Amino acid sequence: MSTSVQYLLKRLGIYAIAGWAAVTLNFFIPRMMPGDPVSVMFASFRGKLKPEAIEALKNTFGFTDEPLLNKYISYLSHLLNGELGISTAYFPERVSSIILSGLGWTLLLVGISLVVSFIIGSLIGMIIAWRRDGKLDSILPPSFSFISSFPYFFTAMLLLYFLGFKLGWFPIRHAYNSDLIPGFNIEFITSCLHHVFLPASTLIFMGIGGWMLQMRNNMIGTIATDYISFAKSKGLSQKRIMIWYAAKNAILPIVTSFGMAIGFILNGTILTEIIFSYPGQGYILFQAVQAQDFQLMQGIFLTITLSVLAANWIIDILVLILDPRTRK
Amino acid sequence: MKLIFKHILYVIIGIFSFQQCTDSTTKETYNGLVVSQEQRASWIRNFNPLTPGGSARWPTSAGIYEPLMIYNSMKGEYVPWLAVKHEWNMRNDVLKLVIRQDVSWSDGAPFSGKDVLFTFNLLKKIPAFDVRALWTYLESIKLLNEYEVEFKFSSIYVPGLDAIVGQTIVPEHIWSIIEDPVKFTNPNPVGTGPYTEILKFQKQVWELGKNPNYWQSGKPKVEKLTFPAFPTNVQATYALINGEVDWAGNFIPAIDRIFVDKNPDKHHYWFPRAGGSIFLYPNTTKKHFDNKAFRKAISYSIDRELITKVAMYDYTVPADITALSEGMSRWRENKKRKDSWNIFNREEALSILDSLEYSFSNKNSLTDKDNNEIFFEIIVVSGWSDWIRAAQIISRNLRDVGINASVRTYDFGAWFSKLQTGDFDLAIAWAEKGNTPYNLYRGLMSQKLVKPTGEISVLNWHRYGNAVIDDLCQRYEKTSNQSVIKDIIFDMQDIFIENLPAIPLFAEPSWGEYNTSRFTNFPDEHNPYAQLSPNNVPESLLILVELEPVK
Amino acid sequence: MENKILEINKLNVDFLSEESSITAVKDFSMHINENEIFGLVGESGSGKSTVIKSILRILPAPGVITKGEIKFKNQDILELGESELSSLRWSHISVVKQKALNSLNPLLKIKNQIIDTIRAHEQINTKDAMERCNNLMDLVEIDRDYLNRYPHELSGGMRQRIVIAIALALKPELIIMDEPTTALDVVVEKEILLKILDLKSKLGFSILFITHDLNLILNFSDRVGVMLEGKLVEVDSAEIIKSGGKNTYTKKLINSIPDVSNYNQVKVDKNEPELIQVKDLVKNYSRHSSFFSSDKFPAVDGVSFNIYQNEILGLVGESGSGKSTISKILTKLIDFDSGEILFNGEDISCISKSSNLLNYRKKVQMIFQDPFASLNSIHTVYHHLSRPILIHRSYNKYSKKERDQIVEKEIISILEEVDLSPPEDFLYKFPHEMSGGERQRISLARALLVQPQLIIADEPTSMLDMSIRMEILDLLKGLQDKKEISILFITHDIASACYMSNRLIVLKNGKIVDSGATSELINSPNNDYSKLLIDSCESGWFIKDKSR
Amino acid sequence: MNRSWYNRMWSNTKACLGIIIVISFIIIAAVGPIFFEDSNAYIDTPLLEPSYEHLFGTTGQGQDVFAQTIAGARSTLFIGFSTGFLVVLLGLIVGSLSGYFGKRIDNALSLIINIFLLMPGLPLMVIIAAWLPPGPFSIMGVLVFTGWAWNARVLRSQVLSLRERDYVNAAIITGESNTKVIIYQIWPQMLPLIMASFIGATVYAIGAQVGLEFLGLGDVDKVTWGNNLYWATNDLALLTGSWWTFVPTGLCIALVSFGLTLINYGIDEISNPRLLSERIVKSRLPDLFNRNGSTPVAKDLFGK
Repeated sequence: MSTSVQYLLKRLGIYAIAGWAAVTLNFFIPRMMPGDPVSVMFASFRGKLKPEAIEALKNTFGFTDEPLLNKYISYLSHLLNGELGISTAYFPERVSSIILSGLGWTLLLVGISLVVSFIIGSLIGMIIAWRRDGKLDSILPPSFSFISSFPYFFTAMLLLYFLGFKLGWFPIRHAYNSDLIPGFNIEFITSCLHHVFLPASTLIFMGIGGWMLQMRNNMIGTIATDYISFAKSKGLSQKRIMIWYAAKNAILPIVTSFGMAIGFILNGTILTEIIFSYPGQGYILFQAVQAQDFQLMQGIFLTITLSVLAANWIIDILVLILDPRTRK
Repeated sequence: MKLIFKHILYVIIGIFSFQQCTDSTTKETYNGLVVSQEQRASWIRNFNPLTPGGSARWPTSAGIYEPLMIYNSMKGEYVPWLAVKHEWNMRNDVLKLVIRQDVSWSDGAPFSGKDVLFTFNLLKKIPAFDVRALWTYLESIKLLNEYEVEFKFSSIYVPGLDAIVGQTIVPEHIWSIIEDPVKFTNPNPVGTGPYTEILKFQKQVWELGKNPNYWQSGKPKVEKLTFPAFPTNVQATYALINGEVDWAGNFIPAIDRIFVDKNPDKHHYWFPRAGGSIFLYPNTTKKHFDNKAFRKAISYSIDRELITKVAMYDYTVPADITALSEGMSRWRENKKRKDSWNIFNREEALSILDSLEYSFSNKNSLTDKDNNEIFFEIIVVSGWSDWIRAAQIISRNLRDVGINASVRTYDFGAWFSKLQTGDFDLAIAWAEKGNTPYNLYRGLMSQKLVKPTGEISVLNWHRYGNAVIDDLCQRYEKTSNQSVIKDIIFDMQDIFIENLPAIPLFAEPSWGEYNTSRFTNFPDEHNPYAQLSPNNVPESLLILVELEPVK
Repeated sequence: MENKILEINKLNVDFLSEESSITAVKDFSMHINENEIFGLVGESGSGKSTVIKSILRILPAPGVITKGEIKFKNQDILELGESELSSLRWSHISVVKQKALNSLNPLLKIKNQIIDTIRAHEQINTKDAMERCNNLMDLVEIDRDYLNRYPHELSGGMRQRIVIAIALALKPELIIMDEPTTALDVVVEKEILLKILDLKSKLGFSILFITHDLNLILNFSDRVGVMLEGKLVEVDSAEIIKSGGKNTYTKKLINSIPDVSNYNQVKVDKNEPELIQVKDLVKNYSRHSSFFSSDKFPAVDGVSFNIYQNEILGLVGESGSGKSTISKILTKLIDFDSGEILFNGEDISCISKSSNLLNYRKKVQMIFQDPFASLNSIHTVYHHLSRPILIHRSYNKYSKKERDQIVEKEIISILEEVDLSPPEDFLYKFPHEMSGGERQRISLARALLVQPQLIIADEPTSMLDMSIRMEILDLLKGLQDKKEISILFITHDIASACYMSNRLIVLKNGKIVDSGATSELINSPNNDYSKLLIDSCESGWFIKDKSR
Repeated sequence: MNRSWYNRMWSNTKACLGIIIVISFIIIAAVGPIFFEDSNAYIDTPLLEPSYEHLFGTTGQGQDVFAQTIAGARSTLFIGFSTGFLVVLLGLIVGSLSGYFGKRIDNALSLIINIFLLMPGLPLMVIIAAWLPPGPFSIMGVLVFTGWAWNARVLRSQVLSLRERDYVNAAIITGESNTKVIIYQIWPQMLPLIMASFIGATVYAIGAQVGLEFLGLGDVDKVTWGNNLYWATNDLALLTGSWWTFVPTGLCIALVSFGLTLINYGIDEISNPRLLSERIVKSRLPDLFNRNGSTPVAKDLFGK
């Protein structure tokens, strides 16, 4: 396994550099924004906060005007020992605790929607590829792509409107019933699933089309290969050829692109959390940007990037397991 | 204490419910009076009333803790609270406060002047807490006896009274042993206010129970307050419409159609105009705007009726010529004036422009003496859609008089820094608030506050300075005699109307909605004992103690 | 009369297009007897593989069988339904394909792929199935633990044996072999063929054998059929066909087999000035047997040789011997790890700056193996041939119109030199409108236009049909004499190498095993590998006892 | 060769439908705004039902929704197509360089591509959009900055495979300069893929741009589809039951993206040989055709 470990380390190297690039970009961009959190805060007091108090506020939040570079270095050193600083919007709350409150829910939402849309999408893709050019193949791909061409928040709002309000089948806010105490009991879990259903289904709606298409095209490509015609000439049953020979090979490249898909799903998640007021990272990030709360913004951006990188690394391992050709 | 940032959160996402709002099963049933004031994705446990940045939960500074006195903007007078009476000495440089007796902290400990002394000295020790910058004009504070406190001023500054009596008092026996009060989140608060007991605190909802040892016997009548987390203005609006919220301070467009019609006899709102006005600031350092006649021409050409109807959903009225709203009408000197630039009069605007030798080019756009066209940019905060619409109407009005004005929106940080550094032509923004117009007029015209363009100036962004105003301010700060104060204000008012340093557009309303199906005795236009909006801290404390459950 | 296993009469197969259709196989009739090897030979595109695929009806769209019948043990396959057809497949007729790696599912272990095949036709529990697998592995002499390995972990020869084992799994009466050994080098090829004969004698199945290697088929099969444009022109015993058969096309086909005897006698005297001196050249490749494991292996391992002016040097070697790597190094497409190459005495490794690289390009040109890939399908002949002129010669003193005329005149003269007449209507043709031979002439013209001193010909004729192969070789030889260029002729077919080159070098696994003037090397090869190479294109090299 | 490609494109129902939809929107965007001189004008009472006079009714502020949708089309499509073009151009250049030159350049460039691919798009967009002055060009800049990597990856793999072809090596040996080889030899062979990437990038650009403007990060003063939705939601459109203020705009966005995706389907079906041949057999022999079964036998096909 040594060479595959070598490969994983190499991939880890790439992710480390990508992580560093994201952190640096995310440190400098907000700093270049005109204005600063204290003036934002001052504006919100409208006269109750005397100008003279601004200086005092500035150094409580650590906005000394030392040069940007050593602020960057001190930021990196804090980062390395897991110190994400204190948020200004939620002063004096530590950024890490705010993030932890939201991270769980975002990962839940992303996880469910990614896995479910992947499974359903691949299954449908396999079937319509096997019966390519049939009825299914002319109906499903266009209809799914029509659904996913709606602007993202549009479908979310319509779902919320019809299923949430009009029919009242699903709750339209929060992650669980507010008079429940979070804990690993059946009641809490069902309430969570009940709450996550609408946001997750919007993400799934948007995602299925993509997976289905990818699987369909891969399958059509695989069906034209030699080992499929060889399998056919061996007299194997259609089902066996479809699943064990064609689908198994077609699914492989999709798993490798699974990592990329996480990036796209995250875009959707942020919008979903805003619309459904789901207490994930998305909405907190948006508030942080509006309040120019640098520490919180950087913290959230970092956790999102790190979780994407970690997911990609896990998928690299998954690929190693699935594809014997990559193993020594 | 923290006025919610209505405009920013209001921008997020519209939510919807159908006309006849079915009693959907998703209605959360909360017990206790549900208040929607803060808009956060999830609650953070912080009850430190002195936190700089005001990120403590509402109603910490006027509900769990209490100030010395509360200024009632409706009645225009101080309501004695923890302090019963205040007296100035002859030279107005020493202030004596008599502290209320038989008041105790929620843990039973007695409340006395010692706590007041401790709180003000804490402000002196930690400048970050002194948000009203008292210690710039205070010299010292001492106890005459257990229930009398004396403040010695380093310079005579009568307006300092607002800041002093508005200070929230914290318990000495608890706070003296906290080594870093700035970062102290005060999870289990001990206060003198009507509600001090934290019954339940989760990410999505928290509850605040009655103070067992509250000094006003028989009050408050409501058992407990409940705060579900509404991250977006939209979610809060929906809950309000769905009858899940009893008292809120949200901005809701077309409120009659969305909110009131749902349940006319229970859903009410009241948007009193007690504050100042929203202004169109011309940068007086720039060509054309340095001439007050030109400023008046611009003011004449603005259709304030259309702005209030379209941009502000008829929630407010065009600004008065004194820029004071009805809540401050007692400071308006109503006398015959030759200026009437707050009335929409395009002909008058055009005649003024003619008299200033502006002429019209072929494309009927205005050209100045050396006939190059006039281009202005109106900057406004992106996301604050009511102000953006106002700016769009103004730009259309200016185009009708030949001035080419385009609307540019900027993110709040960028907008505010352009405003403070004077890097703008026209800008829509608020004005300095205060119990008397002194703050408003000083902020608009004080010569001392004028800073060169490029340098951050916290007030007087339009850089208009008038020396007369400064000596008026000097005299105002020295006197506590009400009639003298009134004359000074009227003089300032005349200078403002004559010079029009900034163009008032419409009065700024305060948003307040309530639902009387479970609780009653909210203030409204027939019983205006205080401003309804929970956002108006500390005045909201007056309401907290008056509310009662429906029998 | 031996009884017939398979009888095809009047088989017609068409390929449909939107409106019309092209007949690929016309009235094809033949039969295969029990325990007989029937060879089918014909040029590419003559319909051989279409017939094969039609037998098992695995011909992909748009192929349609329009007429005739295929009787297998008096059961007409064309009438069978899907289920009967799939039960017939493999239990009675199985197939062995050329590129064995692609026939195996890369993600399934060898063991599962065999059990799959058995389970498709018989109910069998895993223990017996494993038993059957082990027997099959012993049959084709492969170590049993390869059963748990994946296809990519096996060598070419091993994979071919596995495919044969799978073909034998259900003891079919007929095995169809479509170019089974073309991709293998001659040594392994011989072992596989002997193994097939041995299995045939043991299990008594008959074989339908296809290959474009005439020599091999004439020796291996009992009866041979010759196909031309979808029609079976002649069927007879191997000996009759070998002697030229009755049909004129068969005669033309037979004597187009180059044999080693008429080799190029012209010797080259050593004192001609060397054009290129190569001193112990080394080039390592990192073989990616699996996704990322990079174990280095030498493609070219210490090769030294010289090329003299006005000489044809033959470089002979099997696929994977490093001959095309050498061609890529000489044309500076890739750089080499160590060693030294001098061109007219000047070291080429320091030529990198664009100016003197262009000069070097002027002197060394190359023609490629696959005529279809060497010309870009988007551009016309005019574009392909005008580029070398415009790059290497400056016409700035002429106006644009004059320049075009000169270029056109130049192109027409070169087209005549490569016998493409009338040259005018070739000017604006697209590559897909020309045959393989014509395309190879165009790329030769492209090389000549630069007036190089050395042309590297990398397998110029191996993809061409037998009949036009000789024409191209003669054209190349003629031009070499006329223009006094030296040619490095790279090929795996020793016969054409002997025919062309004055001197020969034999390459095996990156090392030179033998070299010398063609005449000396043919008569007395001093290395048994080169001896085997020479024998392999002799007519009788494949001694087999047909009677067994 | 490409003439047949063209009429095959038309014969393919999906592609043809897609082209019609996209072309009609482009015409509307180009010609439409001429009829409505100022779509921002306040012409009627707010929140009017769709009527003959106002096809799509009026917005919360009394502006004509139909005029705004038409005017919005022009800027949204302009930004969408130009961003799509820039994204593919940048992707093509980086992809070609790293695919063609290989070794060190390839490693460096693909590392950069990987970094951009791994970075989550929207958070970065939100931060950058808040930093740049609002306006169409900053949105374009943001979308190009965060969107080019995906195409670069796809195009790089295609260039890598074409790089090995003989005619590319032949061109190099005849002395062609690298840039000429890339432009004359490699890019013409990649036209269908470049076309498909351009369409995919445009769909991405339209979707992302509308998303950003919807969050209020665009220039709210300009009339674009994203801003129309932003204003509609600000007036709590559905809360007031006025669906017409945002359903038509949403539908337009969906139709344009759907049209573009259909064209991509068309390209795919035309350039995939296997599908073509199967379709021929299916059309000629509908009852005998068995997609995954054995070769059809049609004895009396031509009455031979």
